[in-house]
Amino acid sequence: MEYRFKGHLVDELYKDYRIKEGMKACMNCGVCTAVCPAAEFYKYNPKNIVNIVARKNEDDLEELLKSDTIWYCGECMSCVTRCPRANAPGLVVMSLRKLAMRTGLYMLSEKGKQQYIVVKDLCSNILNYGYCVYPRTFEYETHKEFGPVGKWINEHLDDIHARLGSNLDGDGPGGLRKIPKESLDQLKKIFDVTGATELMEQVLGDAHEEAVRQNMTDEEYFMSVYTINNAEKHLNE
Amino acid sequence: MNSQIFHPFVLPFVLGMAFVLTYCFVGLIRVISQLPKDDRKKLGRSLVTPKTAWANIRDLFGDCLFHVKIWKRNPVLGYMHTAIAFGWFMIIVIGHVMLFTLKPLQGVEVEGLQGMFTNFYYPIFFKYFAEETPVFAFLMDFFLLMIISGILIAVVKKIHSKIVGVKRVMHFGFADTLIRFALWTIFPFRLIAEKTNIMAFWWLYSIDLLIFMCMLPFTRYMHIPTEALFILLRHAGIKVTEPRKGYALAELYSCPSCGLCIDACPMSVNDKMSGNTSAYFMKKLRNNDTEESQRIAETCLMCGKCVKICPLSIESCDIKFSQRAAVPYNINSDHSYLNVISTEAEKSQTNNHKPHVLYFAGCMTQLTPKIMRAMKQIMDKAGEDYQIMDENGGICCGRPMLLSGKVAEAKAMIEKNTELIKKSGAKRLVLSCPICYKVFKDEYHLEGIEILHHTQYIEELIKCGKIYVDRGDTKYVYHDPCELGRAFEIYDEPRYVIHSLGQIVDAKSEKENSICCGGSLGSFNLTQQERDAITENSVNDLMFNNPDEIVTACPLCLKTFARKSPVKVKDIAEIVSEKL
Amino acid sequence: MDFGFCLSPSSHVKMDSIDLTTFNRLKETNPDVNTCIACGSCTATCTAGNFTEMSFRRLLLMLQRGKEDEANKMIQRCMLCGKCTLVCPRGINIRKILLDITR
Amino acid sequence: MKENILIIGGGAAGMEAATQLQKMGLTPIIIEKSEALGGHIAQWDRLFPAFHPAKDVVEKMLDQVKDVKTYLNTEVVDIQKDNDSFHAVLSNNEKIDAKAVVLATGFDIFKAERKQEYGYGIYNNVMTSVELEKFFRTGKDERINNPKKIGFVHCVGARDVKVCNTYCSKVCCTTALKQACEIKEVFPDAEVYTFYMDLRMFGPGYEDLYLKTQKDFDVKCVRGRVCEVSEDMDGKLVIKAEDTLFGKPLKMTLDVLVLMCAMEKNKSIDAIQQKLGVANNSDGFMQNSDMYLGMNNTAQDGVFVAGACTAPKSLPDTIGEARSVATQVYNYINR
Amino acid sequence: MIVEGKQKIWADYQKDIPDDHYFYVRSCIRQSFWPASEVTFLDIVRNKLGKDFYENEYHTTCGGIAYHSDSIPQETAMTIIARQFALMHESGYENYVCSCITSFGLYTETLETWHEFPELEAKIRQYLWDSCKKEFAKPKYLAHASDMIYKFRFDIAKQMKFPLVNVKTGKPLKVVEHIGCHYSKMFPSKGFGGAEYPHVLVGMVEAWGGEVVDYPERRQCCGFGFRQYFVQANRGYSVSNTHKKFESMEPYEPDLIITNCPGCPYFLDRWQYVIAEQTGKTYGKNGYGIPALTYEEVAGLVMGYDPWDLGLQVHQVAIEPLLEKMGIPYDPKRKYQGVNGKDLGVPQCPMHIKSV
Repeated sequence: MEYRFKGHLVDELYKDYRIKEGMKACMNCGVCTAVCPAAEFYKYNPKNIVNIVARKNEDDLEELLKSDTIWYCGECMSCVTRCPRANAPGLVVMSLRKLAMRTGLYMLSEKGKQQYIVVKDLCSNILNYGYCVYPRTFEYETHKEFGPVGKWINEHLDDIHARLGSNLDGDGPGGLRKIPKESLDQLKKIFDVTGATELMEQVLGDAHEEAVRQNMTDEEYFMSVYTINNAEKHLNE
Repeated sequence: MNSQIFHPFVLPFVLGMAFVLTYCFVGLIRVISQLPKDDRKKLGRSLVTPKTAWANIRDLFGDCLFHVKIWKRNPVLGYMHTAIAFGWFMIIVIGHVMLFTLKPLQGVEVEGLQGMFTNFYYPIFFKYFAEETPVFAFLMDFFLLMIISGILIAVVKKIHSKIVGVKRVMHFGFADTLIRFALWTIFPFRLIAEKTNIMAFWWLYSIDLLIFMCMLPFTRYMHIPTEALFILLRHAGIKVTEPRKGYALAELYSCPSCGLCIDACPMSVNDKMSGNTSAYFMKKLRNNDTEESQRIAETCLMCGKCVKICPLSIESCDIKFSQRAAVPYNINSDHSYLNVISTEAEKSQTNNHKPHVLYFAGCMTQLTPKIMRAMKQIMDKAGEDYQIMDENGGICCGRPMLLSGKVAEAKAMIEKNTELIKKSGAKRLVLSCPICYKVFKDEYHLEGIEILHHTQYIEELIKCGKIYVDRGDTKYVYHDPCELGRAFEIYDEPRYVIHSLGQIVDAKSEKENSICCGGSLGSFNLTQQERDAITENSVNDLMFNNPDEIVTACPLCLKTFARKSPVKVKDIAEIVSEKL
Repeated sequence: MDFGFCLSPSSHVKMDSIDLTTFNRLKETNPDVNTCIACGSCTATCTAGNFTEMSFRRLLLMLQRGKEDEANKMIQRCMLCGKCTLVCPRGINIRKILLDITR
Repeated sequence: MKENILIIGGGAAGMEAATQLQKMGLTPIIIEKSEALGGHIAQWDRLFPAFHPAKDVVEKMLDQVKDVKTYLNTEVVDIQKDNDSFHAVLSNNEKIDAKAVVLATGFDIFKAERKQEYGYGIYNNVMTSVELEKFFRTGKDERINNPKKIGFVHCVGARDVKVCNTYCSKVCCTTALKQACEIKEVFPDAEVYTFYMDLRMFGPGYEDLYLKTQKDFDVKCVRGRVCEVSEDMDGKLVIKAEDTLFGKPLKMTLDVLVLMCAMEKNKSIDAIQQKLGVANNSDGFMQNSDMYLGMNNTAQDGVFVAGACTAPKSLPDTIGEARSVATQVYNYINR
Repeated sequence: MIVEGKQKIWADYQKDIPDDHYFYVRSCIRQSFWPASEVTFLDIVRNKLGKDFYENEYHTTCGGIAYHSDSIPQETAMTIIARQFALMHESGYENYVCSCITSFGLYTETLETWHEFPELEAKIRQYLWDSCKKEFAKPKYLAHASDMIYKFRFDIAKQMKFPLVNVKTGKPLKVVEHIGCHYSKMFPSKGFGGAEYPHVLVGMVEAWGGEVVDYPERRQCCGFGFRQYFVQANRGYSVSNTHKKFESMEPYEPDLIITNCPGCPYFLDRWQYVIAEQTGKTYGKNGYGIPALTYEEVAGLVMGYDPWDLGLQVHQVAIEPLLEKMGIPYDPKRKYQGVNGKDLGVPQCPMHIKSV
């Protein structure tokens, strides 16, 4: 299989500042796994990831990037507190994820494909509204756990925010104010300059290709990725 | 001389005799009925086939009465056993001869049942009731003294076994001790009774007989009647199927607990382990002590030395196997993965290359890669067209599975290996491991493919001039691996090979007497320390003539000896490759 | 209500509540089971391990962590060849233990 | 030849060096800051690997130095080198001149509360190895109340960037196993666990101790560093670690947790050390001039080091170094 | 538990931050889910305490949530942050306070990374200029908004109307404090009390009369996990982590959970609802849950703000039992009303957990 950076995965990975910061040497003590919330509920062991990265083996790294494994971390960074060698497995995972996306290898795993969801949702929130999370795009239908109260909030969004003192979509400062256009333009520029736009377009493009391959519209594909969960494959018991 | 034909003192004997005869008859029926149907037919046929019939007669005399095998091994013990067995047999025969030739009962009013009754005890107490002629008197006294001389040796053996060349003897319980004293005293009492005619001794003589016969079924002396049956069954070609049934039962009761196997057993390096020897196994199994007999069955190294040395050639290893299988381990083996294995042999199939020789190193050789390396060198040098079947890992030959009584699982492995071998198209299969060799020989059906151990193969290569070796002046000693030597009597081939490389010196125990290295996987239970003790003993035996190097032909022996040997231990292939 | 997800099982080895019956029984007949130093020699040499996940070191650990089912599944792969016993640096009679596990 | 040799520290290294120097005809003077000679070892109950009473060794050593001039409850407050002799001022204002100085200042125990996640000083039933040893000696510790489950955590304050100690403290592994056996002796029904990363059984008989720990004492060795300790409703300790050999996180409740605290450099000597011009190495211990041939020498002529002041050391190591320092001093005096 | 041990650690982990003149930066999640909390915060610091907390309409998200969902590169997040700092600088401030914990963690990490890798800082400086034409600047002090409340906790206590005390029993309320993972786990010295025994919320609770519960899973993450929540298929991870925490705190019977991260109260609140729906189990008494509040809400409550002005009605877990315990008067009718008593209807009552 051909992909970007083939044969240079290790080099590319070690260019990431998060590797420089988070990858010293591991003595396999296991505190990261012991404290890791993901290790309890997924087939996941951050120590093993750190070991593979430390080994600098191209084939092993490729396998890792193709796997679901790197997508289990919740980035709570609890591992960072405890590591006696001052490694940061959480940061290592972040750099692996970035490489998996840039190489396209993330599309080979169920959990990797989900990057489409977060990239699409979060980037559009940022670029359109200037917020990562924005109440008008946070819908009860796709977030049932929002509960009856959430449903109520959804239905009376403007009234409730007005009641609680938000400046929803208003001018000037205040909660949930409308971010001025010049600020949004600057965010877009930042996206362009720092590579976020490129990454976003790649992910949306990959997803579109995949949707076409699966004979789906982008929306159908989105919902399938959003909900598909082969739990037995991921759970750790 | 007492002119009556009956005295109450005969009653104990009559009682005992009646009991023992009934018991034996019932036992006989039981054994025969437990035999599988085919075996029963075999037995019937063998009794009328002249060849086996003759063998039966020969062994009944040779083994039961004259103990030929014990004579060969230890003349003193041979005499002891012959004196007692043959002597006793003779005085019974002569007693009857006297009854029928001297006719002491003529003119006495005995008829019908009473006559039979009288005939029953008369020969046993002849001297009390009738007069012997001098010739008979001499013969009777001669055999009686012969028996007593045998008993004297037995007493000496009991007190100090080393005088008669025996290191370890069986330790017996109360019943066996009691019946032994009964046996020892029967004949002196008879002698005293005959010579003094004191009534008390006649009573003692008779009561002794009663004790002996009543206890006989429950002690090792049961071998006396059972042995005859066992000989018949053996010659009928019957094999052990279950540990306490049929043929095995006959074998169990035929074991005289003579204890010869105790000294022979490699485990007898210390007192604790000598309890694991076949004699004890047979005894425990006889007494239906399942737990202990199972333990011993699992501890045994399965070197086969006890079978070789047994005066009766009792197949105690077979009984141990069947005992292991009787309490099977519960592993639900799943070797389905074997089906997806792609081995070198399979690859060769696609290459359309059919080698002449297929070499199977086996699991143990994987642990001693130098053997495989040496074999490659030898075969390269000889210009053989060969292929290695398991260079990158192979399937077990199946013997360990058989050893643990798991026949079906072993069969699966055997089938897979058979398939791979047949696919290769080779004409000859060379093995480095005697363990594999045994199972390939016994259990595999590889029609048209010659199975060779590498000792045989190398000998042939040298003999037909395919390889040339330099002869040096190294002093070698050769250790006969159990499953190559005792199992297949491959003694000369390795010695020929070694002889062409250098000087060969004898070990203290050689060929069929060779002592197991202690590493045998036949044993499940032995601890490392126990194995080490066995190994040390075996090494000492090999070092008897101060060799420079120990040579063996089994990867497991090689690995085991290497732990404890003061000199280098090498495989036969290795020393050949060194001198190519 | 169907939320589209549910609680996941915890993978924690819960040392307070594991069932060690088999291991303790094994320990009685084979005190050696305690002495494994997890060097991995047995796994490295394993004939079945060439083709499968079979690893005695792990199997022993499974029993110590109450994963009896997993252990019983793994043990099925064993060919009983006994090489593990030969290479164990602590002299543990591995094959015997393997056989005893299922007794 | 009656030159004074100033020995700072009256522990095993100081006492043994004094003994040897006295036999060589020199005049050792021991300065000990505490009220008695013996150092850490005098606080110990039994020694690994063979459970030998520490008292026996200490008493023999004390007997050997009974004629050595010793200052107790005394510290060196100032020291100066003048040509080839040292002028020391003691805390009792006495002045001592000496031809050579032996630093035998030993070690401190890592302050377990610095490893916050283990909750020493916060959760009642977390204790240190030193406190456990005291329990063995005195039979008293309110935390030890017929415990059913006891855990030992290795490498507390060692091999840990987060507390700035990257070195291995050498003796804690063996000590942990020794103490695990001992606690089993006291509470045979208790389950004892050790949480280790490597078991460094570096000396004669140590590996045998390991085997014995497993086989005879049924101590369960779990490979994995404890990541955190917390307390439950009943005051029991809940610990988490990864069982790294099994590859899964592990959680369990313990009655008592013993922290195997590392050795750290004894910092009370820092000021004097600086005056003598002896630097520290990267582990924070005193820097000797060469790891192999100059283990007792420092960058300063006439200033020698022995024992755990240069690195964590076992008692035999320390005694060996004390004997070798005596030879070095003797040769220096007779140069 | 030996309190002195903790006190020693708390004394060791005190950071130096000024008590006035801050550039205030909002949190996406707090604005969206707990809008009244930020309103309350600004009201307390500005009007009740008289401090200068300046807010600028041009600031945006820091991008932290997208960054931790691996949706934007590190450089992008850093440049957005640099832009925020530049806005602060332009406004004449040098103390920066943010409302979000993810932001706080990311700001801290960014500043540390710039410090360690000056070449990266130079690169970001360039990016900032290229995209926004703004001058690069760094704050002198960085604080999280909870740090401010912590710092003023005794001032707040002075104005306290309803301490964290059960008015019926007179006993302190049992409070679980939950710290956002990114507050101090990455850089323990940046948080009050460090990473293991953070004092930031404990200090508030104790100053306001409550009793803190230290339970075994205290330090564990709420389970947000960024992508583990944003994708429905992954939410099992998130709810399982919260479940673990509640199982662990349950025996202590806490009255209230206080948090300093905007996301945690959402998850600790809503996952209680999901757990109740899926398993029928509730962790409070009589079919109620345990209220999980933001520190602003708790501060507002003790200072006597109206519960519905504090936005406590947007929690799924009913707040009323807590109000009763604290003796805070409330008008049940006003709970779900809009501005000027506008009728907005009433949310449906769930099956297994009481919402009123």
